[in-house]
Amino acid sequence: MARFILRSIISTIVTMLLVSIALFVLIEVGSGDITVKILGVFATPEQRASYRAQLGLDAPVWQRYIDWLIGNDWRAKRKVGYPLVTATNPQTGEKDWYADVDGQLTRWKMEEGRLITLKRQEDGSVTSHLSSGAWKINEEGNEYFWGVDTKNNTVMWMRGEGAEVWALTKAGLRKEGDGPQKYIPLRKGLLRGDPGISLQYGRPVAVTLIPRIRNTLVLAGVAFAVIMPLALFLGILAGINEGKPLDRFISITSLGATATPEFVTGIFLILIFGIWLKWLPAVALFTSADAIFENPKLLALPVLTLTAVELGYIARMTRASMVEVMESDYIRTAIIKGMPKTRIILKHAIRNALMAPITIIMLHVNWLVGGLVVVEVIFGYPGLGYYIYKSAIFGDFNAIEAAAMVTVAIAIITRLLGDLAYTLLNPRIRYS
Amino acid sequence: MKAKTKKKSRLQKFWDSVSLILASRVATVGSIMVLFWLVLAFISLFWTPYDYNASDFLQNLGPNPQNWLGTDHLGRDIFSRLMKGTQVVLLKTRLPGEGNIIIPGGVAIWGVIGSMALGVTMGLNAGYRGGWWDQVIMQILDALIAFPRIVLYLVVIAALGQGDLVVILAISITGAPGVARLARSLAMDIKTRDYIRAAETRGESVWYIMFKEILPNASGPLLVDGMLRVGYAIFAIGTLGFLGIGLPPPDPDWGNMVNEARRNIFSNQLAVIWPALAIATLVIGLNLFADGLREEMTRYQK
Amino acid sequence: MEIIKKKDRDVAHPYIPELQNLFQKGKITRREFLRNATLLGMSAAAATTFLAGCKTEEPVEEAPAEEEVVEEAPAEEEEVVEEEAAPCVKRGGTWTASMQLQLLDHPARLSWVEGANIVRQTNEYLTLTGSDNITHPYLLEKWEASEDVKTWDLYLRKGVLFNNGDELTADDVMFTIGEWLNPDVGSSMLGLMSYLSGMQDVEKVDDYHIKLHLQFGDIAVPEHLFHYPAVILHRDFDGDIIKQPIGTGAFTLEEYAEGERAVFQRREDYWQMGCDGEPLPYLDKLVYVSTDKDAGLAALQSGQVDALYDPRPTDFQALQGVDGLTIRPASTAQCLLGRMRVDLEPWDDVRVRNALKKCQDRAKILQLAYFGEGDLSLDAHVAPVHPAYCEKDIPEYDPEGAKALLEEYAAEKGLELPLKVSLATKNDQAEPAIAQTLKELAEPAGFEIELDITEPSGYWDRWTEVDLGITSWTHRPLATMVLPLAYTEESIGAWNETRWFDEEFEGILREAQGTLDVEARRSLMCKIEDIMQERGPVFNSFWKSVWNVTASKFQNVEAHPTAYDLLYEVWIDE
Amino acid sequence: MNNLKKAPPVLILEDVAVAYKIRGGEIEAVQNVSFEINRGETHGIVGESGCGKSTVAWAVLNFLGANGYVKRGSIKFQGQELVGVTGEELRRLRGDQIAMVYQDPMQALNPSMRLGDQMSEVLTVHRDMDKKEAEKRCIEMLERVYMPDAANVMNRYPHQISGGQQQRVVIATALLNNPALLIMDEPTTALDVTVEAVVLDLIADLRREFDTAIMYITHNLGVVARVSTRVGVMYAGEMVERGTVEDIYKDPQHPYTQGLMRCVPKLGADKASSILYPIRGRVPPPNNRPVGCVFSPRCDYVREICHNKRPELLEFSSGVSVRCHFAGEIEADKWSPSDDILPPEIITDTSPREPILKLDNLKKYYEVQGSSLKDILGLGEQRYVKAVENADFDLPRGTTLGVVGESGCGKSTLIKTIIGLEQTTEGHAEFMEIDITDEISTRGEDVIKELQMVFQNPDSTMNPSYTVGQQIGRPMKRFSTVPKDEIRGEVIKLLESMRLGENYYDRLPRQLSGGEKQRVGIARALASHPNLVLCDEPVSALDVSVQAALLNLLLELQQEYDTTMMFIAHDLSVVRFFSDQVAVMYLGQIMEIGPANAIYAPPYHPYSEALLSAVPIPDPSAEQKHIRLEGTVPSAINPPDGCRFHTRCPRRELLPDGGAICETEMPPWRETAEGHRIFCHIPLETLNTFDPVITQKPEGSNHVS
Repeated sequence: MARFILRSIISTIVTMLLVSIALFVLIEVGSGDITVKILGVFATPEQRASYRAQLGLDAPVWQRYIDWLIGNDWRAKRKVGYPLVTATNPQTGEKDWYADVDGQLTRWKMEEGRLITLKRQEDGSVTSHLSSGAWKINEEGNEYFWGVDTKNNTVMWMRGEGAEVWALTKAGLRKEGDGPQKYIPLRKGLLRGDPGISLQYGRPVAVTLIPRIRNTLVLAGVAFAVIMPLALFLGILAGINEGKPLDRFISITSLGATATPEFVTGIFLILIFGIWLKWLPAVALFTSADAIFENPKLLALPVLTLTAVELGYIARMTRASMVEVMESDYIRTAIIKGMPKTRIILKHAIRNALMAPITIIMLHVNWLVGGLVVVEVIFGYPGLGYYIYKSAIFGDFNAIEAAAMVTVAIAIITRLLGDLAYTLLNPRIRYS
Repeated sequence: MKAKTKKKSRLQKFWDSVSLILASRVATVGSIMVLFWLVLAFISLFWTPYDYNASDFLQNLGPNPQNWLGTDHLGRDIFSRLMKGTQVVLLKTRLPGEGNIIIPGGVAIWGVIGSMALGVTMGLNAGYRGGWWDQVIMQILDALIAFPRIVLYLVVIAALGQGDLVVILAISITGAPGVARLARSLAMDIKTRDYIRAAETRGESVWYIMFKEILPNASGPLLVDGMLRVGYAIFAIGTLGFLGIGLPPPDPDWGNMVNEARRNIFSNQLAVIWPALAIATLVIGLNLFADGLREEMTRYQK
Repeated sequence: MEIIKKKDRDVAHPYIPELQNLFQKGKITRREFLRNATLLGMSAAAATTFLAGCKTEEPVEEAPAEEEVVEEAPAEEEEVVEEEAAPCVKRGGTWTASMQLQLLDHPARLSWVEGANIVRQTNEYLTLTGSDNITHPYLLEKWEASEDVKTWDLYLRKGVLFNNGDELTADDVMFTIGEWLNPDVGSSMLGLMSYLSGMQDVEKVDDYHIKLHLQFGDIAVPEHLFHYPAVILHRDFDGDIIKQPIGTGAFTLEEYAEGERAVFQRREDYWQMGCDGEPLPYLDKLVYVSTDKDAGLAALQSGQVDALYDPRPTDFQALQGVDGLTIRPASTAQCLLGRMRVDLEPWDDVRVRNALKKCQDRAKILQLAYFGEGDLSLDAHVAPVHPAYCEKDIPEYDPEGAKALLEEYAAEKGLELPLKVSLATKNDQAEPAIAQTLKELAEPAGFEIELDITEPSGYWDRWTEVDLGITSWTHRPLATMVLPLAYTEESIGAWNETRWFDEEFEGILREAQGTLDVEARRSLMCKIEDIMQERGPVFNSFWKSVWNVTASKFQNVEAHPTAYDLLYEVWIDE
Repeated sequence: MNNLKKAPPVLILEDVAVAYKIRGGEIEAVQNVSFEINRGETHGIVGESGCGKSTVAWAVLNFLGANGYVKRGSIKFQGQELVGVTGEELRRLRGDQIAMVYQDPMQALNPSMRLGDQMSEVLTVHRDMDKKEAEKRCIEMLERVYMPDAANVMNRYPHQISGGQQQRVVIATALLNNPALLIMDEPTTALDVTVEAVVLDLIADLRREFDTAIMYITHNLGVVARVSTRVGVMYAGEMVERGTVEDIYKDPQHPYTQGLMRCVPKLGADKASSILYPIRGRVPPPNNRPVGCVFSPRCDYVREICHNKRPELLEFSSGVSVRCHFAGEIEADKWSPSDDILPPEIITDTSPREPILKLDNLKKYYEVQGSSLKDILGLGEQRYVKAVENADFDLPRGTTLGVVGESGCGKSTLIKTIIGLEQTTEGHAEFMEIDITDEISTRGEDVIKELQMVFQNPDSTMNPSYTVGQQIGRPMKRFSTVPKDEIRGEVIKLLESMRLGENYYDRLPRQLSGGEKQRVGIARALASHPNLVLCDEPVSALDVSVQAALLNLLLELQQEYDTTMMFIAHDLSVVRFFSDQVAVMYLGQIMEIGPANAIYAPPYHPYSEALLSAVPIPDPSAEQKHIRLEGTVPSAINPPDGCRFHTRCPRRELLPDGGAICETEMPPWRETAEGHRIFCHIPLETLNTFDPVITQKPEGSNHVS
């Protein structure tokens, strides 16, 4: 069994790695020019090119992948020559990057052709000094300087050759002189807990993502807790009554519910229970961050929608498995041994019949997450699915990548759990 | 004489399959539901009651002798739109580029064909060759399966934009792992059969064995699976349409019809119900058809 | 003229008497008078008073010119000053709304109205353009403009307190204007107030008086002061309003999370008084929840929220007739403009353009695309809400006339009808419906329109390039602000999507831009509208309305053309 | 037989008919079955597949599925009528009074329950015994079925014990409540012959010990002969003959029984000295049985009446009853084969010919994946399954080499390696002077087409998707041995030589019977006219009557094409009959090789001896030495050092120190005679002293010789 688990874990890691590559390549390479989305359609090609450089999008794909995965401060450090560290900005609460120049957190900026050193004091305030003698000389004899700018990039300035760059402000693009020639937007990388900055919101993805993951886990968890036992119970009930009216009823109802798209189910649940009858909140309105805990009724309709769609599939699967088990030789043995029917079902059949569905249910968490996207959109539920949807529509790749990696991680972890459950249920694997 | 017997056997084959379907009540019901939509789709190629995009009527009418299913919020005939919507799903795919090139076979169909082609190739290689092939392919499949479907759809569409081909691609990619797993398990089963040994001892090439010896015998379960997959694909197209990232206009898209109609759900619930019903019946029909066929096939094989 | 109090008359803009004259002669409407008078610095109260004094709608009637009338001013008969219509109010309660919330930091950098609706609750503007499209002084007591409209005196209201206890003084305003004009802040005010070259043009006269020295005259200064990023900030503001929600507004910010929600509490020491003599606001709490429109719609229907920000036409339709909701429409100058590339065939031929214009059954298009919620339009980019709009007959649907034109064109070119054209637009709110309806309507005229509907981003990639398209244009207060953007030679390559320009047109336009006299400008607009209808490159069926949908229990709610939430006087009557 | 009627029979079946409802009617699967079983008696029921044997068993237990029912007749168990008993009453009988053991123990045991729980519930449910005591009883019972380490087995799961042990668990479970009737449905069919022998011994012991009535169902005439006292022969749903084992085997009355006896090769018979006579035609399916005598279409004595009238059961004084119109009139000795089943003349050419295949210390090891962390990371020591070790022999052209051994002995791997499906690990192999140690993909077509194979399972030997013609034509097309336009003609010629007509050309495999499929398989193998045909158990899945025909056909074709053959089978009689040379394999190692007659007679390798003594012989009059192997076959991953057989060798004691040398040193090859070698430490002189395993009672001779 240890071997099996070990294999699963190794496979999980490889899978995650593959997924991350696929995701990265697909989104960052497949999607067109993200700057169109960010800068709007009126931006000029020069503006876009300048902004692409600032986002670090002009680096080769593999480089960007590595940056994304494990960060690039270690790479930028070699350029700057000092360790790069982060310090919390007291105003925004977010992390800013500094070069650690002999214990002094330092950044630089260029103003009117002069390099200015900004030193961060203990209290978070900054003192600025004119920097001199920092310039280095390259082969062509040009003076250059690698440093950390005030926008968390490692940049290279050329003396006397301030590039014209287009800076994005909330009100649009602004042309600035004294710009750097090269940019390395600093990040710690996904593996070190930094999925980057949301291109849509401009805030670190992690900040927005975490409460969303929590909300989604609550919704999915509740849905799962409702669906699992119910579906297994109904499936077994149908399975042992194969061909009887009860079986027909359960099978047809569950097929119907499964085949009705969740968006339709959701809409009508909202209409009937939320708007006409006003029994339950129509949408998951988060009037406070902990609204689902303060008012658990908010979960009722989303969970009901998910249940309607997901229940049938698992119930059908369980039914099929139960029917198969009931026809198996060992059940025949049990009957021939004169075992009472309830004993046959409870002791002999259920365990075997549950093996297949449990693995499938765990694989099915994928579907649940898929269903969550739609359900969250319909109910305005601020969860992971909605976040992915929004990010995908915008093309906010840092956000999609992080969120998709989370869903994949959830899927893979649940699959691992499913594997474990299967091993526990199935002695053939447990004892080999 | 020779030709005649062959012809007869083909006709025979056809009747065999028809009787196979008719033998199962479930399959019969399913095939009727699917046929209903297929027929509607074919009719819509030549005729719809009204122009599907023309706002010829009052808005949000209920069913009436003129508009059998009523009209939508733009005063368009819902039945015509439903009929037309069948086409993109089942009968035609619009290629991008100039001149509105249309190829036969709906988006759902091509999507499933895509996932079949991809999945079968991967599955046969993994299942038949085993060893490293198997490990590598299964690892890739694991990675693909780990993606929640809609997330993958969203990612693909976010990356490539909207369009029939993108939806086909998304369906193909998401469907491939399932097909591959099935094809793999079938190949692993079939490859133990002696006729595979026989082919190997004839020194047949790996591709011959996979596609000529294994595939024809795996085609039954694969076809049934494909049928179910068409159902999933229709479902997925509906979902994408609902999210506003499905098949592009001008052809109506059932999911999008639901999405548009839901804002008017107060004045017109039926406008939501009709396309929803279309999706549901087609999916159920395909499900029943596949279920029945599978049951009959196993009975037949026994 | 006598009706204006002496003091007022002294400071009033010289054009104001002329305006009064025009109004009395019936040359301008009451609304136009109010708009222009207040625009020139006449206080709203005084303007209203004047109107109340006039009483008569009809021109030439003897104007009652007694001073008493002025004293009686607060005119109950007219609903102009609405707050006085309410007898008195109940206090308390929470107002919950659905509105998307994005990242918010420096108010001067705001680029979206939703953010402004948040900031608006804690911070206030110097002026206020009401839902009647009339701009009043607000944090200002009054303003005065010089004759050449190049010098503006802004007099601050006294005794207005920030929610941190500081009094509002000219320092705060100076700081705020400094932020607008600081290129590092990146405020859109910078471009808007291009008549100010820098802080050297802003003069603090005393603690309650600021003088603006414009580089060139502009009549729109008061409106600019109500541009949504123009909230007045505290002089110590550091750049993030969420961290430092200090303002003079009626509410204080309790929580803000982008993409999630915003929560406000009532402020106790607000400077404006309610009808009961206590400080405003009447409401205890405001909650904005960030949802998408569809979820917001359902929430509104089920009573989970009380209002929905900027409802779409379909939302409007769904919300019609829902118990417990009140819908208040407002006219705008927003439109979905059909535009034809005059440098490409067949649109280079005016007959084809006019044929397509004739194919509009404007009422039907408005009905199908916008449920009849809007004002019918001429084929000119001048809206009835624009002050100098020249009223003309709305052209009829005329497929025969269009066909005749097309046949003539086809015969000349040796073409077969129907004429195949491709109409591009985005899959947005009403564009597809317009396109589809137009396609149907144009068929009898001999057009075969093929629709090319893409996602908005796709359309914006090529909006200036497609030969026939429908583009959405936003609301601009004056026609003279929008016309130079898209219908002049120099704007080709920028926003002139049709490549159309016309010497005569441009001449008149330039003249209009320099004409302050509304009546004079109107006559110019008549010509402009005629030229555009006769040979212009655009067609337009309607000007969109916007709606304010709020639970009926809320009183004093106003529909604002730009969907501003003005909530300090709203109260709940269950 | 002592016909003392001391007690009434435990089970009496009278004229039972079982029918299954199907769409549009019903099928009588079993008709007119009558027999009785006494306490302490094992009643065999024998017959080919599809004859309704199992249905009878299920009918007794009233477990006929949703659509089956006993249509006529009565089933009395200990005087109680069972037909119509349902519900609780039936449940109390099952597992308590009547127990059943069936074919595949792995399927019959619940994979996710501990064996102890599966056993003890029989006691706790039926006997209300408390759990502890029940388990004690179970352990006792396991010990009685000679289960090693019984207490431990209770805590195990089915997959953790071997097939033979599983079957012991099933048998022990069945015996727990000391049932009056034990039904055994092919309980040893899935087991290897040495294991089967042990289980059969066990059954015999238990019958004596428990005095149970046993209903024993099998298709194997040898097994019936070994375990039964009385036997009933079933054919097409009817019991056609019934009597004591001695009577039936010595003097079969029914033409079908007679035919069956003639189909089975006797152990010790070879192709030169004996002939197999198949029964022509095939068993009719239940829905298409003849009106009259069910055997009439295949009977050599058929007369008019047989087609029209169903024969009555005739009872003879000996106690034998026969369902034939002419029972007693037919003398088996006087039978002469009709032309259509006449086997070929066997010309045994004894002149030595040049070897076509030479193996020189051929080895085939498979790499196995270990289970430790190291192994997963690929750091562990590589381990191997040593599937074939030092195969070393020459095969002369035109002869047949039979390879026998139990499952897992490496016989299939050996031929796979020869044909190139597996790469040779070590050693040398030459075929027609061409090296064939490589895989098939690297071989030239000229070698490939000379080496062809016939497979075991008729159901999987043909690709279900292609017609007979396409499948036989494929090798011709692939090797271009026949021009394209002549392929059809050539295929038809081959079909005809397979005794299949042209009309088979367009048939699909599912339209063929098992025997026909095997013929097509053979035709396909022969299509490229190979020099060497490797036959992997080509007849073991077939019913005996079909098997005989197929063996005859193979012999005929071998002569016609001068083909060399390797013939793998687990059935020692078939191998003996068919082969010129025989190799006996155990755990990858050839233990003994030589001319067929030499293998089947002393001197034996101890393993060969054990195998021979385990084989059930369809001849009650034969006497067989009783040698049983202990334990199970060791794992091929870690085979015993020295002689691989030493862990189980019953003859080790013959060596000094109890055979200590066997554990450490590889035995030498001992050559006894021309081409007969034995791989054993025991000196030839000692081996020569062994008695023959099988001795015939003088009067018990072959019916035909």
